[in-house]
Amino acid sequence: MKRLNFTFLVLMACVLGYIGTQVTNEYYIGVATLLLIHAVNATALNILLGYTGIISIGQAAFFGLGAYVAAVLSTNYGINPLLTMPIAAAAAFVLAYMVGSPILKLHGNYLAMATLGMGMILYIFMNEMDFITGGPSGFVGIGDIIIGKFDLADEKSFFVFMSIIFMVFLLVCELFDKSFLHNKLKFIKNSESACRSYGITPARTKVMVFASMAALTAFNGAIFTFYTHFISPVSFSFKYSVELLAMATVGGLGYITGGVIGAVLLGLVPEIFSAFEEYEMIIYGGLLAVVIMFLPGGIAGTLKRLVKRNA
Amino acid sequence: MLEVKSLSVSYGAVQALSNVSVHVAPGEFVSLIGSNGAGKTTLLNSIMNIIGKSKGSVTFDGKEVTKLRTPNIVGKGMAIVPEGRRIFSNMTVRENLEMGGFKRPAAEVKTKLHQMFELFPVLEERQTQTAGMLSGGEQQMLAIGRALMTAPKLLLMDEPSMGLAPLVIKEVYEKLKVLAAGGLTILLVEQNATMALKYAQRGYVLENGRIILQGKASELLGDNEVKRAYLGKEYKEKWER
Amino acid sequence: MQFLYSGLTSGSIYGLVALGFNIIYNTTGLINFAQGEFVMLGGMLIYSLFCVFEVPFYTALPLTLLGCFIIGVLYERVFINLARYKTEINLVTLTIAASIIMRDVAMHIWGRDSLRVDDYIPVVNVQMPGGVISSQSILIIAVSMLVAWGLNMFLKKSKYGKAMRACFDDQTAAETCGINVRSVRIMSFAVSSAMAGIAGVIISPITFVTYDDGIMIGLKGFAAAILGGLGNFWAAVAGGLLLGIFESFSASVIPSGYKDAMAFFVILLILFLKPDGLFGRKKATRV
Amino acid sequence: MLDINNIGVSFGGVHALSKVTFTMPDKGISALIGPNGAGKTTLFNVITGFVTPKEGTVKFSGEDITGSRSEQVFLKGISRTFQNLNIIPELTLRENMYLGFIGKEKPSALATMMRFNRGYWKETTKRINDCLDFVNVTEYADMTPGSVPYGVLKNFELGRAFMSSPKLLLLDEPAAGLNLAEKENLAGMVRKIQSMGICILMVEHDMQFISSLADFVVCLNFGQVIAAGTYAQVRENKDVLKAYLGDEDA
Repeated sequence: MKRLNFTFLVLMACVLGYIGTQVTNEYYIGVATLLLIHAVNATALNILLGYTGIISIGQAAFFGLGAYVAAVLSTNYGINPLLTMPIAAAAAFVLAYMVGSPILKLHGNYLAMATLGMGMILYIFMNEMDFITGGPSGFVGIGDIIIGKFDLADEKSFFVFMSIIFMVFLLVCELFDKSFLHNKLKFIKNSESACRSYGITPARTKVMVFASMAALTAFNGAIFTFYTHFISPVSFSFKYSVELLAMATVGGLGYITGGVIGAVLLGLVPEIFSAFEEYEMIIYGGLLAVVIMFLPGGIAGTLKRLVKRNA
Repeated sequence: MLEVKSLSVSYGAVQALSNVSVHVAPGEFVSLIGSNGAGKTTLLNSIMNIIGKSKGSVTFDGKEVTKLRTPNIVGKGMAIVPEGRRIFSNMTVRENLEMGGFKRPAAEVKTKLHQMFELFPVLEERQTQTAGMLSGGEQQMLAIGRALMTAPKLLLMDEPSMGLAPLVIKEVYEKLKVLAAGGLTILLVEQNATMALKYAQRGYVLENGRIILQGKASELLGDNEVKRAYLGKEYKEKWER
Repeated sequence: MQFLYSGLTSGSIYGLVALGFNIIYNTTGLINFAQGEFVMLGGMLIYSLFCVFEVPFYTALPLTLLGCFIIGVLYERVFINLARYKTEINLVTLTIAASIIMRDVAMHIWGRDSLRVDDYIPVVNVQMPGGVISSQSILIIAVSMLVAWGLNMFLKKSKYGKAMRACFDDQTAAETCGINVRSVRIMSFAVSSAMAGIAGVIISPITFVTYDDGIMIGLKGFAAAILGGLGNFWAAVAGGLLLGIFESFSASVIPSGYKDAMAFFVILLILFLKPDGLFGRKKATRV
Repeated sequence: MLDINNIGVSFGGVHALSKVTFTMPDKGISALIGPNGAGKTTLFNVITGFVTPKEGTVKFSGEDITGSRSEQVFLKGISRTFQNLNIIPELTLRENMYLGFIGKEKPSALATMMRFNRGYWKETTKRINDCLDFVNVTEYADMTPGSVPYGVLKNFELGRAFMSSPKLLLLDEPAAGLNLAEKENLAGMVRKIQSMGICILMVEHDMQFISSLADFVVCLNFGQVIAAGTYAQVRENKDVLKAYLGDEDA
């Protein structure tokens, strides 16, 4: 078992603490909250793609599923928002488990197609089932998370809430990354036949990972719902799935830090280049292309190599 | 005609070839023998630049071809019959041959096709069949035919006997003999040492990526070292007995 | 019957796009996610040339295809050839990045509105057994079939077509025949782009063109290619037609909004039951 | 130990194996020889459940394992190595070694992640170190495979297959690509493993290697058994000489 990467954890905690205490501009805090949400999604995809080799171009659908389950349950049925989060996660887990068993037998391009198809179906349902979801015009009137006497209505308190969730998530990821469990996933990614001749059943493990990451993403979706108070299918389209793919790849596949770096970097593109708003997507695509073409292992991988070379 | 000077190839940490030098004079039939994994295929593929080299040089007909890309090397007059034959199995026999003549003018392809059909009558019978349906021996003939269509001065052969029945192997070698008699220079690598050395004039022995022996084929055939390397230690005793 | 006709129309387009996917897949083993963007590009170029600059249609058409062809070559040179690390996942993500860039560049040039390409053939409705079919639909079906047939002939008869097939079979062996595999790869990108361009030109008078059209049509084409089974040209066309017909029939029984969902649903079903596509051959896996 | 009975396999109409029948002795080292393409690796794949035979049965210690999935075959006590080493490039050899037992002992995922079972891992780490030591790769344990000589990787793979203490160890061309010193070293290790009571079946081309190790040899050609018996018996066999070793007037 390896030591945890405390530098990274402490650094993240410091950054979050700094933003939480020193930044007063509500807009910046809002951006930071969204970045954290993206980071969780990107890291989940990274565990799928970078560790296990499951290419999923339908992650946005699980995110949306979680968001809608939480929104509908809390608004229409009056269930406590905190309670809706695990329900959303469970729903996504069940769905992903059912869909995953046949899908994950596929490889490469076929797997990509299957996850993409699944994402498209869920997206279309979000749009068309307007009696539940409100259709393309969106779902309004979502309440706040209330913990005891804290109402997480303002940006700052929500940011604190999200930061805590994020740090717990990151800690769990680090524990996972340094615990040899991730080796098993990398074995599967590398050679399924070798795994099988060592008694590992790749299919079972892959379904579990796929369903767990779907659950995590849905949980995150539920949080997103209570942050924005308004959701519409646009946020969960194919485009968002691709953005997550880009975040994970640019950040660095197979590194826990990768998802976070990618999410922060690509999430900030629209903010930094807001003056060139029109060209946002070109910058986005260009950055993605350049990183893939010239930096294998993304930014995290490149940094690691640089550190190693100097050490 | 072909001059390979201190060629080295490595895959990652594995040194597949180290300092291999081989030369072939015009009109010669040279065999290079070695066991599985000795680096025979690596040597041919590296000469043809199908895989890269880490060190060394290759000259053909007095011109350096070390860094040329495979299609250009073919254009200079070197052809290879690759290991496992690698015919285009979804194309017809005729199309396979035509592909060999890809760089030659149409008229030449036509006459060459006739020559091939003369040399390998079985290919003419089967010219409209899908190449994947041919038997192993026929596929080997097709692979040789395809390589000859490039109008080579030097033919590299990789394990022509692989996976073939003894009788068919003999047939293949007889064809090579005819080609050699017609003035074609041949460099052949083979695991089946006896066969390869019997038909060749000169031979090399490759072991663990190094040339350990070279000389006249007839001498090598009688060499105890060769027997040791190919037939096992116990065989040495058997032959000496 | 009416559904059959409309299904055949959209199905031909899917088939055409699926063919494009197939060509590139066969030479590089890659799914080019920017395939749909080339369809959009075809529509946009014909719009600019024909409707804005008022170039006569028979000059505008070849210019458009030439444009797509050249952009296809550039695309391969810039994105695929320059990539230092050519793993499958890298290249696939790269094509996605390229599609984002192409889409946005198109948005800057042509704006966000749907553009209408004027009819370039007289629009008449032809009475057919069980329904009507417009002359435009006939054109689409005819052109698609013609292109599919032409591609087939090119691959079967011409020297370069045969060289492409040789590369599909075995790239290394093709190199030992003196075939330059790099040029074949460039060529396959160029040809598939031009084919997507044709698709763009023939559908634009019916569906209009918008900068983000490429996503959906690309996905459907990809779906058609998978449905038929990658690596088989006629299967791609058949997959496209089946997908189109199925879509249009399903629209008659369920609300039209779910039409796209049904299409993907069927594809998932087929992938579950027959993981190599309807007409695909099972590849032997080496342990 | 291993009963191969009338196994037939064909790929797309081509017979890769037909009527293959032999019984491997209960102990010692056995070898499978034959020219390229004779069906040796296919037979390995049949035994380990990667290929389902068209006909015939495979019995392991009297138990019918035909058509069992690879995972099950492993759990019954058959471990194998591969020609292409299947070592993960981005992980160190020590980390790669974990694959050897993770499938058999199935340490709880959650407990491992949360580090509740430190005792178990401490013990396991020790076992892994012992195993690394046994195959002489300790010195390279914390390097990634890219920077380690090929011979060491071969030893490593042997160690990993042996890590799960199988009853039968299948080795696919263990000596290929090794130099003489490495081969001798490997032969010593194989002997040592065998002396622990583990049965070994290997596919190998190096006759010298086989002659110094194998007690029982089976020769395949064109998917059929052409000879089986002790090394001396097979060596003298006419068909073997003709098909494989190269007869003087072949």
